Amino acid sequence: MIKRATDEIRPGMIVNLGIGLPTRVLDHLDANLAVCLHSENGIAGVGPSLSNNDADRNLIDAGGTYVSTLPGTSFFDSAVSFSLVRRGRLDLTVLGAFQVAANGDLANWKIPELFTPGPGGAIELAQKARRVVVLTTHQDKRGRSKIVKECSLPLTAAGCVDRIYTDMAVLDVTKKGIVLREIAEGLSVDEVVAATDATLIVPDTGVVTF
Amino acid sequence: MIKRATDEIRPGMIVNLGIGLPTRVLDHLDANLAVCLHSENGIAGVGPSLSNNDADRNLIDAGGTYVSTLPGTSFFDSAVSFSLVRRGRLDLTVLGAFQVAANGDLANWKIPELFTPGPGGAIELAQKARRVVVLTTHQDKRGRSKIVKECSLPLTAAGCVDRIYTDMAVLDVTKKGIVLREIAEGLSVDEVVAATDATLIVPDTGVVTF
Amino acid sequence: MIGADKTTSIEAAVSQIKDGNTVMIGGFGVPGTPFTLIEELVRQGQSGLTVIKNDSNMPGMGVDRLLENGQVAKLIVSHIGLNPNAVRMMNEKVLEVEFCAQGILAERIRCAGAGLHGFLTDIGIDTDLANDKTTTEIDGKTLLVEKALSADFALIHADRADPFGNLIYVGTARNFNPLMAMAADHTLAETETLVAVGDLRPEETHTPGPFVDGVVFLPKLSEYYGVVER
Amino acid sequence: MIGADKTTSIEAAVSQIKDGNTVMIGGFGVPGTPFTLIEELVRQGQSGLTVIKNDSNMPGMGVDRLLENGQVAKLIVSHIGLNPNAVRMMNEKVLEVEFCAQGILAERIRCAGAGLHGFLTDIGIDTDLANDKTTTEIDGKTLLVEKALSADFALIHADRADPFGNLIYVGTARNFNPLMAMAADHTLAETETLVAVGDLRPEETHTPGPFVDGVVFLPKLSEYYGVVER
Repeated sequence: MIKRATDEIRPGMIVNLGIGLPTRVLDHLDANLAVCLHSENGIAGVGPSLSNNDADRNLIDAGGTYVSTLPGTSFFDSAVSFSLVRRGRLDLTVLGAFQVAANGDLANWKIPELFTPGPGGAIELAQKARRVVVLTTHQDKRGRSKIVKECSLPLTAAGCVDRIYTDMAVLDVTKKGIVLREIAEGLSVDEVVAATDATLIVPDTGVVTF
Repeated sequence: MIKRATDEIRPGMIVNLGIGLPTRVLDHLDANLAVCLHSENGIAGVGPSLSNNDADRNLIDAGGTYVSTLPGTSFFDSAVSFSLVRRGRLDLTVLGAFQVAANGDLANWKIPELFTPGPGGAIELAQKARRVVVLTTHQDKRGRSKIVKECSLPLTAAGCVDRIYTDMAVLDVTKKGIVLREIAEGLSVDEVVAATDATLIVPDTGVVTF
Repeated sequence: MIGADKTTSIEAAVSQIKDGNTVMIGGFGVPGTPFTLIEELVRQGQSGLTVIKNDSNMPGMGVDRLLENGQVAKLIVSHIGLNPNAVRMMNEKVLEVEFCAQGILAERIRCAGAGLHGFLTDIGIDTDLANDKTTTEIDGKTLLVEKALSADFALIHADRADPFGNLIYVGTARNFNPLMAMAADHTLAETETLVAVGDLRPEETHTPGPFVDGVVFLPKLSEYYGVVER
Repeated sequence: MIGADKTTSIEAAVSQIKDGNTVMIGGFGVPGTPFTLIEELVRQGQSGLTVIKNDSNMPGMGVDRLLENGQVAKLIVSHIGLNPNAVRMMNEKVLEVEFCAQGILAERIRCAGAGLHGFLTDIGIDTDLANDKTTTEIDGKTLLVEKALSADFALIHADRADPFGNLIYVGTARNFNPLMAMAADHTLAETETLVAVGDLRPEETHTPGPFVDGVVFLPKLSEYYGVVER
């Protein structure tokens, strides 16, 4: 599914990859693709990640990975970094999720009483990137669907998600609801529908396998 | 009076000198005094002014004079420049005036229907510098007192002025009104009082000559 | 690779500006004013513009060229005292002028660049400039609501740039340029020197490339950029 | 000459902080975190502090050292996910935690540094973070009022500094440091390198000297500053 999500990233884009799974999209990206990766701790032009041996102690991405620069990289403070996000200069963000709802609501910062890491940069990324894509396992560790009718967890942002990539499917959030676009090899449409809390729209034109 | 005003400037201060007469305070300042001159177009540490022959075309103060740098000078954008002013990092500003009122009101940006240069940085300097000193001729070109009971011109800032230096006198703005501190050599107290629209408080301790 | 090559001809860059657009123009006096972009705008003649700039330059140069060519409907500015033409046009009511305190003008532009909608301040609260503004309270203190000031285009002057749009300013030519570069829908920068991508250190860049849409190299500087004799 | 020599001993600098003070601390993860100033604050033991920082570092370092030493009453922060101690203390209600969206935290700090009182934004409007906030309208759009966030002290980590307090940051160690350096009543900066006044170019300075009150030279960096093994 990570490889599948690389299609989102096109030449000339400014892109922010969230902490965790989304960052791993990098590993599958063509190194010659003319794309500018933004990290909210103050870089435009994040270069390949480095091992601890090669690391610069002052150069990490927002997830704490040691990274490098590229020709054209710039550093800036946290206010400029989020100015870039809120002013609409970010073409795409790929985020993780606790839950995504049928209307595009995203929850990924707070599980009350259990685990509240805090919002970090996710609220602004989700609200202001021109395109918001979620990359997540289809179900949580206890087998519950993360694609839900309505979010039970506190929201990160309302109606923000455009597309979801999971290990089971590729889904588009539309005004009519969530449309099943693709399913993983070896799965049937019925299996994906059964594994999903939200009602899925299966187009008459059929569903591709990835 | 310009020379007299140099006493305001003490070691360690951050100081902004307004366009016109106030800038000329520089000419009378000890070059070894440890003072940091701020100019609102984006410099802390304005160095001596330069002739056109020696000028750097990209280095002016807010009045358009070609200036130089000093060891320790920094350049910044206009937002940072006024952050410094509004955050209270400016110890002193010396400003020009159309009118100063008995309560410390200052008018120096607009003469309706006649001449409206605009406020420039004066509103923020007047409102936020820790000490606001006015350096001005005592009367305008038509012989009218600039030290008035109440400003008839639109205000730059209310109750902001601490002290006034003119060609006739040094005056402190206090809660009780304007106190005459010093008079220029060759003038009598009565002459200064007569040349002033605002009521002056003449202290029992007497008035010094400068 | 980091991204697109944004270098463009000055004709193509400026031709994106349409009649009635709002245009922010960097500079404080001569330093940082994009005279060449302005001259191209004079040549192309777009009209009914709202211009946002710190000052109106001096007669015969910069913004004054747009004023005398009748292209400006409204000027949002902090100071016009060095341009008698602007003062006269305002007094004759052929030019609408909106004055802002200089730092508030800078903040309104920055506010738009930061993707925020407005800010709250006590600056100007006892002046005429407060007359038509909404007020609100924080902790019992009355404050003016200042609105973010965006634009269709920003015209920027840089000392150095790379094709990705990373910009560096020198001396007091920085002023409003980095603020405006972030605030407009489309940011066009002219540059005295064009270097290869990778030739600017990541720490020294003042305006990051993602904010910039077009980079115009100036092979030659006109006399406008020189030391002003007065 | 430009001004005062602000170099000071770390003991004298940190001893100005009093019980109950609000302290902003630069850094995003390890880069830019002033570990040495924090350790001195641990050693001196001021208590009841409100700490403003992007994150709570990882266990055993930085802000966590203040937490485990019981010196922090309240934490204003955007993310604590990498510090289970902070999460536990919050859940056990021995630590009050106020979460801000990261860019809003940055802007609230910057807003104080800019001498403004607050700003208006739609960020977080559909979330729990909007619950206790005032709203207002601009042009019919409902916006949250975010208040400026100042502090008694800011603790800053610089790569290079001169005695006047001009500061330069490297890499991603910049983050919140230049914002906090402007926002507090008293700004204390530790620096890896101390150069003579005049050795920093005016264009490359990130934080101008007038914002800084004390400069502490670090003759040696502790292991906290190194590459994190995980």
